[in-house]
Amino acid sequence: MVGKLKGQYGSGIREANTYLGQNYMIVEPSIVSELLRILRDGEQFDYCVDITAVHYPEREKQFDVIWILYSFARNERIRVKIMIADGESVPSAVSVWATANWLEREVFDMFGIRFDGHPDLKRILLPDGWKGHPLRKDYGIIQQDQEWVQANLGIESGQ
Amino acid sequence: MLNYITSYLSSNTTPGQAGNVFWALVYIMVVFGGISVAVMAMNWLERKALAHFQIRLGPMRVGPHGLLQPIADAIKLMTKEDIIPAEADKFVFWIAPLIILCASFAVYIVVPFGPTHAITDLNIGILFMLGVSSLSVLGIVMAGWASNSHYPLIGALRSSAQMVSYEVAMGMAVVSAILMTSLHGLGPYGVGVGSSGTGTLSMIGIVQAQQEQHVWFLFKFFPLGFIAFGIFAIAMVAETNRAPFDLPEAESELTAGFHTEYSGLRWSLFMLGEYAAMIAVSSIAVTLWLGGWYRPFPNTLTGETWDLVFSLFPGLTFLALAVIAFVGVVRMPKHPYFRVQTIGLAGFGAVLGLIGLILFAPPVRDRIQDIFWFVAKVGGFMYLYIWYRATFPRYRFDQLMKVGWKVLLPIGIGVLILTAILGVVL
Amino acid sequence: MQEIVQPGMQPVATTFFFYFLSGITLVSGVFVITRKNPVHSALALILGLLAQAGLYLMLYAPFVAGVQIILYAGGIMVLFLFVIMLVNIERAQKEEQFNKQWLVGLLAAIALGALFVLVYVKGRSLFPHAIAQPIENSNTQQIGVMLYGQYMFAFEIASLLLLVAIIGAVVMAKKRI
Amino acid sequence: MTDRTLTDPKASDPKRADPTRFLSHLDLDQPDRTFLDSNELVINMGPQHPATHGVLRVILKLDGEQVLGTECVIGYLHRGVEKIAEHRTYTMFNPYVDRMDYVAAVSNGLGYCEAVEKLLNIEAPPRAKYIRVILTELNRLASHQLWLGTHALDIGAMTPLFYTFRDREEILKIFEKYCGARLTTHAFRIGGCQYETYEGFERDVIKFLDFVPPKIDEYEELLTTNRIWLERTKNVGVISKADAIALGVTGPVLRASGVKWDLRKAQPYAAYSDFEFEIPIGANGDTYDRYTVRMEEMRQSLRIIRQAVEKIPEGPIMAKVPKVMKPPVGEIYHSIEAPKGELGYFIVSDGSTQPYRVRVRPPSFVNLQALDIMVRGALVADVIAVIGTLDIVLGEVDR
Repeated sequence: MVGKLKGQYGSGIREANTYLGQNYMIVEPSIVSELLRILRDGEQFDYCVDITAVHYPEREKQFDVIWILYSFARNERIRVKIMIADGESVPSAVSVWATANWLEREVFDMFGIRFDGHPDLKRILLPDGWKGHPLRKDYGIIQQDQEWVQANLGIESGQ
Repeated sequence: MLNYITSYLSSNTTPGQAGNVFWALVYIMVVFGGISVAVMAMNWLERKALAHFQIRLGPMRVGPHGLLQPIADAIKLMTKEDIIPAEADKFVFWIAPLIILCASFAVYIVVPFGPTHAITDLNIGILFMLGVSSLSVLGIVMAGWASNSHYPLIGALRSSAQMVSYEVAMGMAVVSAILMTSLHGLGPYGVGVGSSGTGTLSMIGIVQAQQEQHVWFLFKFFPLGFIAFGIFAIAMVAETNRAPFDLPEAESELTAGFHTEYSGLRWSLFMLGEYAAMIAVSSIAVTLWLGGWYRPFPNTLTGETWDLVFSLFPGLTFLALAVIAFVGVVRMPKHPYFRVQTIGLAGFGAVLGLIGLILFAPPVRDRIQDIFWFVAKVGGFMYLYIWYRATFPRYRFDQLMKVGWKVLLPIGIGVLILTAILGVVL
Repeated sequence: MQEIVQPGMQPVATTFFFYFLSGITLVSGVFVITRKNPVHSALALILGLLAQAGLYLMLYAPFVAGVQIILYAGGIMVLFLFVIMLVNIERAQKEEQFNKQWLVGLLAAIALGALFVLVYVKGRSLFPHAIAQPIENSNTQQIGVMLYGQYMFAFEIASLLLLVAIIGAVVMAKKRI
Repeated sequence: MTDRTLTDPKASDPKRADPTRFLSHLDLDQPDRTFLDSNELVINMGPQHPATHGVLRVILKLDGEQVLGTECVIGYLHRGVEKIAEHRTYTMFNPYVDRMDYVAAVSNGLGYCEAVEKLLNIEAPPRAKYIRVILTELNRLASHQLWLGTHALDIGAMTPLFYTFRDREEILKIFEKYCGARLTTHAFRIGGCQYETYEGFERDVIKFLDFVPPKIDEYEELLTTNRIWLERTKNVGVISKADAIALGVTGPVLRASGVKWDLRKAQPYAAYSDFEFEIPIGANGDTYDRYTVRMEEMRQSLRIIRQAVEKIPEGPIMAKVPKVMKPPVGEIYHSIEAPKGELGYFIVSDGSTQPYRVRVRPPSFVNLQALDIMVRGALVADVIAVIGTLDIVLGEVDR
């Protein structure tokens, strides 16, 4: 399956192998939305398990955005990964899988990665006025958005 | 003055008919006092029975087995602060519970506890009862409106819509029962003797018609009486906003329906009204279908011996209650904390036993029998209410209306027509 | 009237009750007009109707009294209250009471008053001499017989009229269901 | 109960977020269809609401009684579990996992421990695997019982709640005897189980296995043929097979829509391959099917536990695990079948003692997304029934 895709995209797919029995692909951000559509239609990966991101501050392409897909027919799971710099936006997968709506909103909420084409991109877990994206490495664990806490809760933030 | 009082004792009509104001007042006091006590007992019974349905104990702390719980509740409600919402309409807010209470208690004027044991025997008994019970809809609508907040109003409108639509179904069932009073068709026993052929609306007349026709209307023209009774039983539950139809109160976003803003004594008036309405409506059912105050099988098991046996029942029930209380006393844990409760329970049991013995005395036995059988049958209905509440989930509002209009009403009309045809043909 | 009373139903202090009930009807009638809040006037109207039912009872017409309670107080007035409550009343209350035409009102009142006086003075001759039917227990029956006997035709038309009204209501609300 | 500021303009102050702003994707200014049509009403099933299982706020756009659209506002219970994970060692993070889906804490622990074991390339000994299966299935039963009790209560039937909680008590007693805690049990460790089973363990479980089946029949007696229960659940909150897959819904909700997929069978983990059991599926994905699927799952769990207790092997309960765990650099995704659906852990390790990134894929969070489709066009009373049937736990939704 990977061979066929490589034939189609050649340089687009940087690396595809397995680690501890789980195969994953690192892909160019430019072709990712097409690839996801092909994976869903062609390769029957009809269930998007999860969309998440990991923050590597020291790398120049700071963020890894990861799609975990699963195919009922083939009982197989695959991870598609792309690397993007801070501030870059990622094409949204809501048109491919409806479940991406909230998952992408959470990634935006926690990491600040924008998904263009998303119907309603705004914070899902944190209050709206919140500044900062907690899951970034530079966001200290005890750091609070002082301004929001004072404005809405009217107390000095405990930390 | 004295003969004015004694003169009534000889005549065998209800005090209302005999125009004897004094005895009418006495009867009113007795009936309303009895109903209030029954409501208290019902409150206790409901909480205990519901608890035992759900494998828990129910109120145990106040008095032996929670017997004093209703009194404790009453005191709590009286002492609770009585809040009137801000811009509520004072007058309407104040009068709404009164209307509901009057409507529910007015029904008892015509309830026949015995051939002479009714406050009066209105010529239009049933019509009066249905009319007055429809008045309580007014009280609910006013309560909802007076609380001046968005959701009690919706709750009130919903519950009144429900009551109005189920009143229609109830009316149909009642009409088919009244039809049976005049049509003396061959009962299942083939006994063709019928009354003078003219039906009556008066409650006592209906019960006597059942007696003359030797059949309870429940079993007359076999399936029809039963279906009519079924419709009435369902409409009855919906009329009092209980069990599967208690939607306005329990809807999750309407919180407590029309009596949300009421508190303290005013709220307890609503509860009193609701329970009184429940007892009233089930007494209509008993009068119409289950042969009012007559003992079961009045005609098949006739004869002196059976009369004697059945007349012992009141005494037996009270003695049984005494025995249960005594068993409770024995099983009460020996801890000093429980000593007061054991004494209380023992006293209660002794009183019950005493009543049981008195009821065995022959003069008392004959007089009390009618009332006992009537109350026993109504008690059966009360148990049904609690049973419904424990088992059935709640209807959604549109399903509730669908059942009311699309199921009960057509069947009601059908039963009505069939009863008429059968009555004429047979 | 006293002697032909049927034994079953002794009159109970009728004169007092008569004045009491008609008093209530009059007072509640006045209340209906004067109250600013529509719900209060609706309640006053209900009280008036119930008092009327009491009057019917005194005229040994229990069936009519029962029907009065069920139909008027129980049915129609509930609809009145429904309508009043669904239309929000704050707006209605703010509009100032337009009783500019008190002159026309006065004239109408005088005319009506004159008519009453005329009837009262003329006395019996205006009405047929039917003596009130006192037999109390057959009252319902009598109405039944008359309803289905002589006035069968009128009864059918009335029921047809009601049917049309119901269908009209259903059609109007059909869009919503 | 409801948020008065919404319906009562006087009391709303600018500081509070304007709730209708949430509804940007619901086109509020619909053309007003007919004169009779009552205007759209936006009500707020507030965070503190009897029927939302925890702090969930649903904004409902109503046309009279019918629901036009919903918007779920969540995050009230967000404790930042994933951020904490980056500052804890692997073993220290274990108890946090129980606090997410506090109703099915044991299966959370199982998922996490197995994920880390995979990372460390360690295999738990067979006896530990069997103990894990027994406890997880008991926990699934307890979670389903809690679901049934609260779900029936929302729809109005009071009695099942007491029956289910009485039986659930038995399970919690076994947990307490085994690992000291009833709800957030922290029963497993990375590499196996912490405690050997107490000496009466098998006896208790077998006694429980004989005690429960008639009780489940009792629940069924109360509800399955109850006319009003059928009326309230038949084709309410219907979700088709295609929608379910597109929305990533998993667990009983997916199986009720007809997809025969259960991770315990598809990708067996922790000794599930040794037992046979069926996967119940429903036909048309409505609330009633989800009810029957979960009831059948309870019975299947009992079957698994019975087989596990009979075939439990002897032997060590803890694999050889280094004192200080330093998993090799790399990332893995491991998921198990939690009572609510597929619970997945995506762990990235950078070779240090603390995980670089832990991503938890919560089934309730994804299932809750399906609420909008299920409830559109239904009545307000159905919203409560549907929230109940989705069996969401807010601790897991908000993490």
